Amino acid sequence: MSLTPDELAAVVARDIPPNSYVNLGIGQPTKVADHLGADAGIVLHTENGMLNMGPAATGDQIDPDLTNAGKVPVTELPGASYFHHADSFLMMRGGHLDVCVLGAFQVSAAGDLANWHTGAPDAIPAVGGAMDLAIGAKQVFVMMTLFDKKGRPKLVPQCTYPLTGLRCVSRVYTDLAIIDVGPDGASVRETFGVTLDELRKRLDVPLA
Amino acid sequence: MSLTPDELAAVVARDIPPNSYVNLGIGQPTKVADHLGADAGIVLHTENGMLNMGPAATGDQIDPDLTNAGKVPVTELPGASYFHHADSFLMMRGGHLDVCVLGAFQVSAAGDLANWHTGAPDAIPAVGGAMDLAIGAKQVFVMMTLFDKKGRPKLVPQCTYPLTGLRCVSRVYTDLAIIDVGPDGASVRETFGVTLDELRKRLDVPLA
Amino acid sequence: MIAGSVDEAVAGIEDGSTVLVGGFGFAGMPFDLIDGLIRQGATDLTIVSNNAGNGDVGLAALLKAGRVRKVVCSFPRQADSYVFDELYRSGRIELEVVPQGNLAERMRAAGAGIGAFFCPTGVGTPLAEGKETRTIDGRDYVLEYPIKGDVALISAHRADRMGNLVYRKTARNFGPVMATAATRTIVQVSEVVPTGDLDPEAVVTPGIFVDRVVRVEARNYTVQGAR
Amino acid sequence: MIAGSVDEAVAGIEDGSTVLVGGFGFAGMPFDLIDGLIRQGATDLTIVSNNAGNGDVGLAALLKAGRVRKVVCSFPRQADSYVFDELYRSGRIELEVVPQGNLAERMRAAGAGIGAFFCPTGVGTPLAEGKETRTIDGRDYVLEYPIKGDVALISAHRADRMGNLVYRKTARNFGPVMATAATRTIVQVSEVVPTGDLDPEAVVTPGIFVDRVVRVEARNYTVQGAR
Repeated sequence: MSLTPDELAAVVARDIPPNSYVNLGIGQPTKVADHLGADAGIVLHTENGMLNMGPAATGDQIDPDLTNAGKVPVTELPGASYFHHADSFLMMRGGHLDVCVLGAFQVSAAGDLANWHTGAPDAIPAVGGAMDLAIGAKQVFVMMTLFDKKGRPKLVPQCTYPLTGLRCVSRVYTDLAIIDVGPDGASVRETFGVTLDELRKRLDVPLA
Repeated sequence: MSLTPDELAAVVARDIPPNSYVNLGIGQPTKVADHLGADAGIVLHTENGMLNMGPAATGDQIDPDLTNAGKVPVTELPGASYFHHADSFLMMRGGHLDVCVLGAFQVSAAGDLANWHTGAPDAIPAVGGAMDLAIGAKQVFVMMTLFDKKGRPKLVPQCTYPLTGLRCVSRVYTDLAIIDVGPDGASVRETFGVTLDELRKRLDVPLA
Repeated sequence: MIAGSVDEAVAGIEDGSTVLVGGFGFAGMPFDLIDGLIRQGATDLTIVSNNAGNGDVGLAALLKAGRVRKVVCSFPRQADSYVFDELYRSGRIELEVVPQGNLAERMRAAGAGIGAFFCPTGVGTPLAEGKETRTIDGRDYVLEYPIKGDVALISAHRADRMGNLVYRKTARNFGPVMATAATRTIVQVSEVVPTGDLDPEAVVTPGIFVDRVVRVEARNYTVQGAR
Repeated sequence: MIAGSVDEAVAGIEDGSTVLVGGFGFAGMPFDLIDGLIRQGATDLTIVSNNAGNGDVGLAALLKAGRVRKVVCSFPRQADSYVFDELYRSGRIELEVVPQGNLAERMRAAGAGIGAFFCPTGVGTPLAEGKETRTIDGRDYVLEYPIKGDVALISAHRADRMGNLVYRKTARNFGPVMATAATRTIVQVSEVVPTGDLDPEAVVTPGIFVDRVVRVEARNYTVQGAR
């Protein structure tokens, strides 16, 4: 069976080593936090200036001065720290984070990422921290469905949407398979409810 | 009468506007602090990471974790702040200080500064913060004797010692005269126990 | 240093200024100073901020008042950025989209006297088009230039009378960087304390970067994400 | 994160490493870690530090033990830098003199992923000879490259068990910058407190930059300037 978004988040969480410093992108990657073991010592970074971010705030916990990068109110865990934007992006761009988990429109077999712009001519461009996150961790994981709503593959030989970063993704987690990408091309690690041969037929990318 | 070093320090202090942020270089410029009015609101910066540095520490005040750039123990005034070296030099190099007061071997009429190296072939080079200070304030004042021990002028058409900075000095305070320097050449503001004509005879630099 | 009112704090901002505006969404947004700027009347402004306004308040109100020629930001498009969206789609405002980290680092560079820097973000993307690139030690970089402000409007938590500042939680965001990058830095705070009351080890923005401080009443702004 | 001893903290430093060593004179100098490094035995080191040792302790002892191939610093020559002076004059050590601000900014660049930067310090001086220069907006700059460490040895005041650090007065100096610039950052502190005891607003070096922490006894080092 293919994975539900929650099951997929659990699989990503399973693969994050204990004591890692991790940034979870806006949207589906945020769900990964719900599956991280409390004892794993994983520290969440939010690029608006905080380490050891806690879960979403509820009720009286809501503090307008304490939000995540999606502007959702969050909480603070013991051992947290606050810092300004240049220091926060220094952490990313300087390669200090262990893992970033991002969403994507497309990922190429070489690890190129397209996740900030659909290329639609009337769209208002907005990049936020996407390009910094793309190059901002020792490992960049992408979480996405393997096919879009029209059934087109999102793992592609070459991205056709505008790029967010070149050769920056190390692994793609999808509802149907976990696939390593990079200089050696795409290599399937695990499949869910589908065979490798079926994947090969549906993707334009050679799969090892 | 020519000025004593203490009188010269008092003259420099007189010319620092109230509420300025000021860095006083190692050596003779340090004396300027003794002549700053307590009410003038002048804030001293030390490049090893502090604003609102107080006077030298004595007796029980001495704390090995609190020194100035000359590694002399100092004190902290109310409203002080501490910061790391990159932030401290950001203040200088970003032009946030109002005044730096430095010593010099030579200053050119155009405002070039030589104060870090005599050019002696056996000298061990050591620059410290000199080059950052030279370009690190809205106004750079130099304090020096106008002639060296051998009677040679230290205000020169061109520096012969290795440079610390190009066109960075705005004014030279000496025992015999206060002289503006810069793109328009040297211009005497005030003399002490010497006439302008006498200065013209002893210097190789045209004086306005 | 301590202004008696918001209007006094923002006095003298000139038409055509580049104004750095703190805040990430609503957290750290200097609402009172922006309202003061609207009353003050300066126009033809270039605004540098992470976003381009939400709802009808803060930056959105300044945009709506027609004072802004250009916005430099990382993320203009949001669920409630309808004021910006309409100005942009009708061609009445210019937009420069800058990756968030570049926005922060370019302002830091302005504050630090750096002339330009080779940056890893954006290499090979449309936002690097036409920019100088260089390979250094096997990695590709794009050359980015400083963003300097004539004025910064920021919000902090507490100030002392010398302008030393501390912030609160993630409302810190761009404030400390913008304070270094502007010719004149104007700060709204919830509290002004006597000089000496802030811990010198915990000052985030030293007063050297601050020109005017004004105390404002705490405002119960809506948390965007909670809607 | 928390090492049981200095020897455990410095274990594994390899011959030929570039080691960033905190401190400005004696303030912030990680004496215990340096002594540990001498015992540990790594040699052929490049040391990056503001000075090149004073008297017979700290960096001077490491130099005297013959472990250092090259020193990168801003100010090697001091009244009591006789160990360095003799090594240098007898040609047994290399020296790269770097303006103090460049030393800090080049390490920050390493920490921040910046490939190189155009810097105003040193233009037209012997320390810029042979370096690329460029005029940007009418001002001249020199291109400077990052200084990255394999290891940083620094001293802080307090750490929590996650490696968050606070410093004390001007002993902060290069510590926070070096912590960002090294692959492995090793810190000696006077006190380890439970996680949650440091004010999140006042943490200077977040634990993400710290690899090992060891508590050491306070040492009554001589204040240089007081001699």
